[in-house]
Amino acid sequence: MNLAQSLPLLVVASSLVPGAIIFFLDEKQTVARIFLNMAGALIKLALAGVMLWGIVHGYHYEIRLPLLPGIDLFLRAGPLAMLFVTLSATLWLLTTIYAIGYLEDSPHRSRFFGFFSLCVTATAGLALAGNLLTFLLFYELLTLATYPLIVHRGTEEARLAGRNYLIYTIGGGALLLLATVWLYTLTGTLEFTARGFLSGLDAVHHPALIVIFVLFIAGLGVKAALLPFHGWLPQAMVAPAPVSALLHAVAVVKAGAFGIVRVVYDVYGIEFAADLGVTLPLAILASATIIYGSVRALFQDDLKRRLAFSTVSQVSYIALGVAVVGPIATIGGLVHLVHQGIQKVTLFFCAGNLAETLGIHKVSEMNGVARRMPWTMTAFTISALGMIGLPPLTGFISKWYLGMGALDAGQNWVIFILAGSSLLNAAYFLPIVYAAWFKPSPSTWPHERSFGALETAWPLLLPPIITAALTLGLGLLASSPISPLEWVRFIASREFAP
Amino acid sequence: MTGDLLGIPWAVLLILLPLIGGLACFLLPSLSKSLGLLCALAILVAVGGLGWQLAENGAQRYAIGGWGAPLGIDLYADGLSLLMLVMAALVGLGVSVYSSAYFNGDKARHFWPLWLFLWAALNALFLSADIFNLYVTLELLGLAAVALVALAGGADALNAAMRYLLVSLLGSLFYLLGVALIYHGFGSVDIAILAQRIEPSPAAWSAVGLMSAGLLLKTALFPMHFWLPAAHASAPAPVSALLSALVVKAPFYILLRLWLEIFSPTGAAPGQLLGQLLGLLGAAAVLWGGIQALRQTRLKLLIAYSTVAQLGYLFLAFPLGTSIAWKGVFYLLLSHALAKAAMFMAAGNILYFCGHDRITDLDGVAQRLPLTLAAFSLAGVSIMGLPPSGGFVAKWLLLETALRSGQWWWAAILILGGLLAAAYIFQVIGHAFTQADAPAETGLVPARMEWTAVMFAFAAILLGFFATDAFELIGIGAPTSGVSGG
Amino acid sequence: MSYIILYALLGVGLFVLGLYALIIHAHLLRKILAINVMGTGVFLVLVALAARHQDAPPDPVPHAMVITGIVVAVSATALALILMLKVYAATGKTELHDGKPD
Amino acid sequence: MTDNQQTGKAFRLLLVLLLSAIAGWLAYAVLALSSSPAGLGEQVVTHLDTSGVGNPVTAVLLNFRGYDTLLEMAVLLVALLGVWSLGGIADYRESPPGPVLDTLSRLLVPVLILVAAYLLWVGADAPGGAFQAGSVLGAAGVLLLLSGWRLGNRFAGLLLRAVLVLGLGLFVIAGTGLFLIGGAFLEYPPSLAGGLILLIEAAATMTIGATLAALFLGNRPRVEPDK
Repeated sequence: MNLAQSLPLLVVASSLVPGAIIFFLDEKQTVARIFLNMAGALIKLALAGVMLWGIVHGYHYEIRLPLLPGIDLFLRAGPLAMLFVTLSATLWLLTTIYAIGYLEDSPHRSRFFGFFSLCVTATAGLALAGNLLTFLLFYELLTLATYPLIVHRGTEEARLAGRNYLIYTIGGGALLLLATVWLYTLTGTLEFTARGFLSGLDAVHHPALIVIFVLFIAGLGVKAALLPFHGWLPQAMVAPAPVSALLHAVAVVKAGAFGIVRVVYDVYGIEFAADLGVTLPLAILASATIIYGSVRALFQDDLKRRLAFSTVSQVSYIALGVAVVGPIATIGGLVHLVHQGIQKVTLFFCAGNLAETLGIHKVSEMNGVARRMPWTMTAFTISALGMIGLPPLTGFISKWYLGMGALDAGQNWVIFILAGSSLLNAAYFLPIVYAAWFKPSPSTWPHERSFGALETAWPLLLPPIITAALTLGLGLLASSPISPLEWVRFIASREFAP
Repeated sequence: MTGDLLGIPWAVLLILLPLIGGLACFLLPSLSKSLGLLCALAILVAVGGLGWQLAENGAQRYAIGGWGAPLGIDLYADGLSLLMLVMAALVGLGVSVYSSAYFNGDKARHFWPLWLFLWAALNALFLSADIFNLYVTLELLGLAAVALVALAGGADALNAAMRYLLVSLLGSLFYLLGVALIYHGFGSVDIAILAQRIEPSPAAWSAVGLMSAGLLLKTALFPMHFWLPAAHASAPAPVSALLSALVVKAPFYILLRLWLEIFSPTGAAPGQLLGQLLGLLGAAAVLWGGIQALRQTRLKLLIAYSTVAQLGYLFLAFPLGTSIAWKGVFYLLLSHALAKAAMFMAAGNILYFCGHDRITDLDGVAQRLPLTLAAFSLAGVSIMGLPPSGGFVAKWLLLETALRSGQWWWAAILILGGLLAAAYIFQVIGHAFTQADAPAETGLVPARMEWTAVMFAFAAILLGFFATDAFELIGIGAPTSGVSGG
Repeated sequence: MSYIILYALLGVGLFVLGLYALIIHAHLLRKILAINVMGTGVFLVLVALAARHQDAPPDPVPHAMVITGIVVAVSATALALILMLKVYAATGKTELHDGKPD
Repeated sequence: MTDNQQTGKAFRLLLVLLLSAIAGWLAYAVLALSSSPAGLGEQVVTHLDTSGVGNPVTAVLLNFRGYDTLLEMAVLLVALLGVWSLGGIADYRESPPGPVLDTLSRLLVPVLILVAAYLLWVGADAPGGAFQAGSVLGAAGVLLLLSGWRLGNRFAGLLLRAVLVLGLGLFVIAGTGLFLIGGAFLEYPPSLAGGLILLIEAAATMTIGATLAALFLGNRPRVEPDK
């Protein structure tokens, strides 16, 4: 019983403790470091599995520690939390394998993996956060833990990118803090509640609530890379590839999007938010970001930058799904949290492989690369097609539900956004795919390394193949009872119960 | 047995232990390190004893010489004094451990007795219930602090020490003239008696003005902070830690006592006005200190300006005035003490290692002194007020009060101050993470010095988790009972 | 009201004069002297007011305070003078420079 | 300063105005005090016979508010520690005393010591006491130092330090002892009070005298590296 209650804490600790130990490991203790990393990742995944099982069977997992007078540090494993926890635990495991391969022989690995683990700790914490204060705590921890990863290379460029990242995220954190305290002075509680806890508030406070909502969206939008706050993301590409994967798919950007979901559903309540009239502006902002990101992606020659702008665009699908207001759109938005993560992590793995193996950093250098690295490019192609939304891949599922949801909610204009975005996605992904498979390859690659029989080192190859398989598999099996889609349906049914 | 231990006047021991320790260190310089460390441990035990006594029996009053106020001098310990004493004991122990590695030879011989006398002055000050006795403790504190600053040697340190001494004496004289007027007006120098007797009169108002001015000068509230950055930056690292963590807080503590117990009944209207004025100056300090810190090229000066800014926060509670806001300030006192001590120690380690503290040339510190950088960064988290640090708890409480009372401009100052803090702290961290071109190792930092800094930084972070218990202890004797609820 | 109050007023005058001198003069010795003049002013206020009731003997408590204050002032002055000489030896100046290192 | 004489003048004028206003206000406050009720004088007189001394000022200093005096001895010691930690002045010229100074100091020092002893003794019942005696003793020390006398090596180490801490040390020991035998800290039993106060005062006199002289010297007496 007691152990079961503390499961959420253990999920957080399963990366915190190994991370803390790793900081003190010597650079040369590679085996110990790998063991700690893998043990932490596997334990976290196992714990997440246990809790999933438990929740399905009606158990509740929550734990409180006193923090401020009247407000606890509160972790609770609800269905929405578990969606994010499971996603981040799975992707962390794969990213860790990838990072071990990627960073082989590079300096400061203990520091790197220490902060890497802290990042995932923060992600798990904010996923499980049961109130806004706890969310805020882990949100800030995430900011702090990612900073050393972004500046990891220690170049002047990295320092400036890190500085830019902080200007955005610390600013966002400050807005979030302000919004949280302000809300607390109005309500006296900060606990996430299905269908929100604000609708009972006196109408006098409604203008304040709108301002607070704007503060929340601005504070969270920074991490979610919503339109005016996205500037840090493409710059942060100076970080090593596993960090990019982490930022885009597992932790940072997702944390922002997840926060928006939390605020809209469990603080304001979707119906109350719609009554306040704040959802439509959010939908418009999200749509603008979707189109803007795609257009910018079109003109990037640097592969990672193109992927970064693609993230700006894709993550806003989540916010869009939330803001359209309706059970079906909600399903589309939430399931995209998972689908985008899997797809994008694959793309970054592949980009890292190209850079590590052949020294390819630019789209224009990718002609015929599929013949040299068929596995990598197969994974890349599947994910890219998923991003475009080709059935039966995962991206199609997301877009289908988003579109249906928009029609259902009577917001037909969203269809045009989706269609336009898909066209743009195709426009910036298909040329890459085409060039990689069908254009003749150059005689030499920019900077080739040999890995024997395999096209690249196996820890670099395995993770993208698995995630690409997931992209295909979760799309095909979308209606099976263990798919993310089914889980999201379960969550949505809670939010929209009559 | 328990009763016997409870009966011990721990408060008196807290004053006597460092005094005796200081005397012993002066007499036997060769043993001063061990004596100093022993003394630091004993003081920690005594603070524990006093805390236990307070938790069991509530606030304590102790009549020295058995006379009792108003004829004699009383010691008074409540939750607020306990907070300050605990702060001094923790920082004092850490500084002692750090200094045992930092100072050697002739410097150590001078450092230990001065430091222990300074500690005695602090403890005596935090326990005194008598405004003239407070004057004596202030002078003892000031002279010891000046001597410790000058211990660094060199033109900058001597210059800073000289200015510090003049400012300190000036502040004390203002305070003393105020005491003179109060005594002749109301026939006592005991705070509790004065709290009952005082009433609005020209003498009372003059005294309020004089004493506040003197104490504000000593506690370096903007724009009277001009002396602080040089003094705190040019002192030896452990002394900088002491000054920023403890010494500037002492006059603030007196101000707080006077404000909460004597001055509040001297008439509501000027009190309100003065409160708003102090809040404004505090806000200016937060912004000015932050901007100046950002502009510094030397690490220790940056940290010193950060102290100017952080002291500004303390004054935001004056216009807010509720007991929640005061709690925030109390917590800020403690968390700032721990965090700032950690920062100055970290800076000391960097100075020790690199031989300079130019911020742009800190490249590679992350690799060579990872513990020190960790200490600096973690302490920075508390200074910025990010969760779950003690600084966060303080900031939260102040923000909450500001928003609740509709005085949103103080909330804006709190947020802006946090952003400025983040900016100057990450400026340092950013440079520390850059790769060094050529490794230029000069000296090895003793492990003790790195670990002490790390421990302090961790303590500042973990402080956030003890807020509820801490507020219970601070609430003993209701130090903010004179404050209106709204 | 008795003539004794004049001494107290004189004390106030000394205090303010000392303050003026402290602000105006840059030479450290003058500043130290100014502080001492201010201190004397405070002591005068303390002692003079102690005798303001002519029918009663003077109040001994302020006298004790003044003696304590004098010892403190002597100690501080001694430290200040040596510090001044050290500043002079290190910088060649009898004034404080404006605190900006380098 | 010369380039900005105009602003300098304006500043001075402003300062004078401000300070005059402060002076005026303070004078008003002091005048308003003239009719305020008396302080603690009566209470001191009431308790004088249990204080152990007849001089009310000494009673306040050494008994009622003895704790202040204890801390003040610490202030004196800290000032000396500070002076010593500064390491003295390198180019301090010691000129040989002229014949007048030499003779005068020989004549005066014994007298000063005698006066100090008298002041100490008489302080119990009449104006005088440890501080007055200590300063006279200090003056004797200054005179000796001026005429070229220096403390011998044998005394410049532990012995000197012992004299310098004697005042504070004895005060602390007495206070602690009293509280160990069951009273409050620094609570003198009326029967012992007179003797104890004289003892503490005697120690304080020596310490004050030695400290003042040492402060005047401005440097730690050098101990040859023989130990």
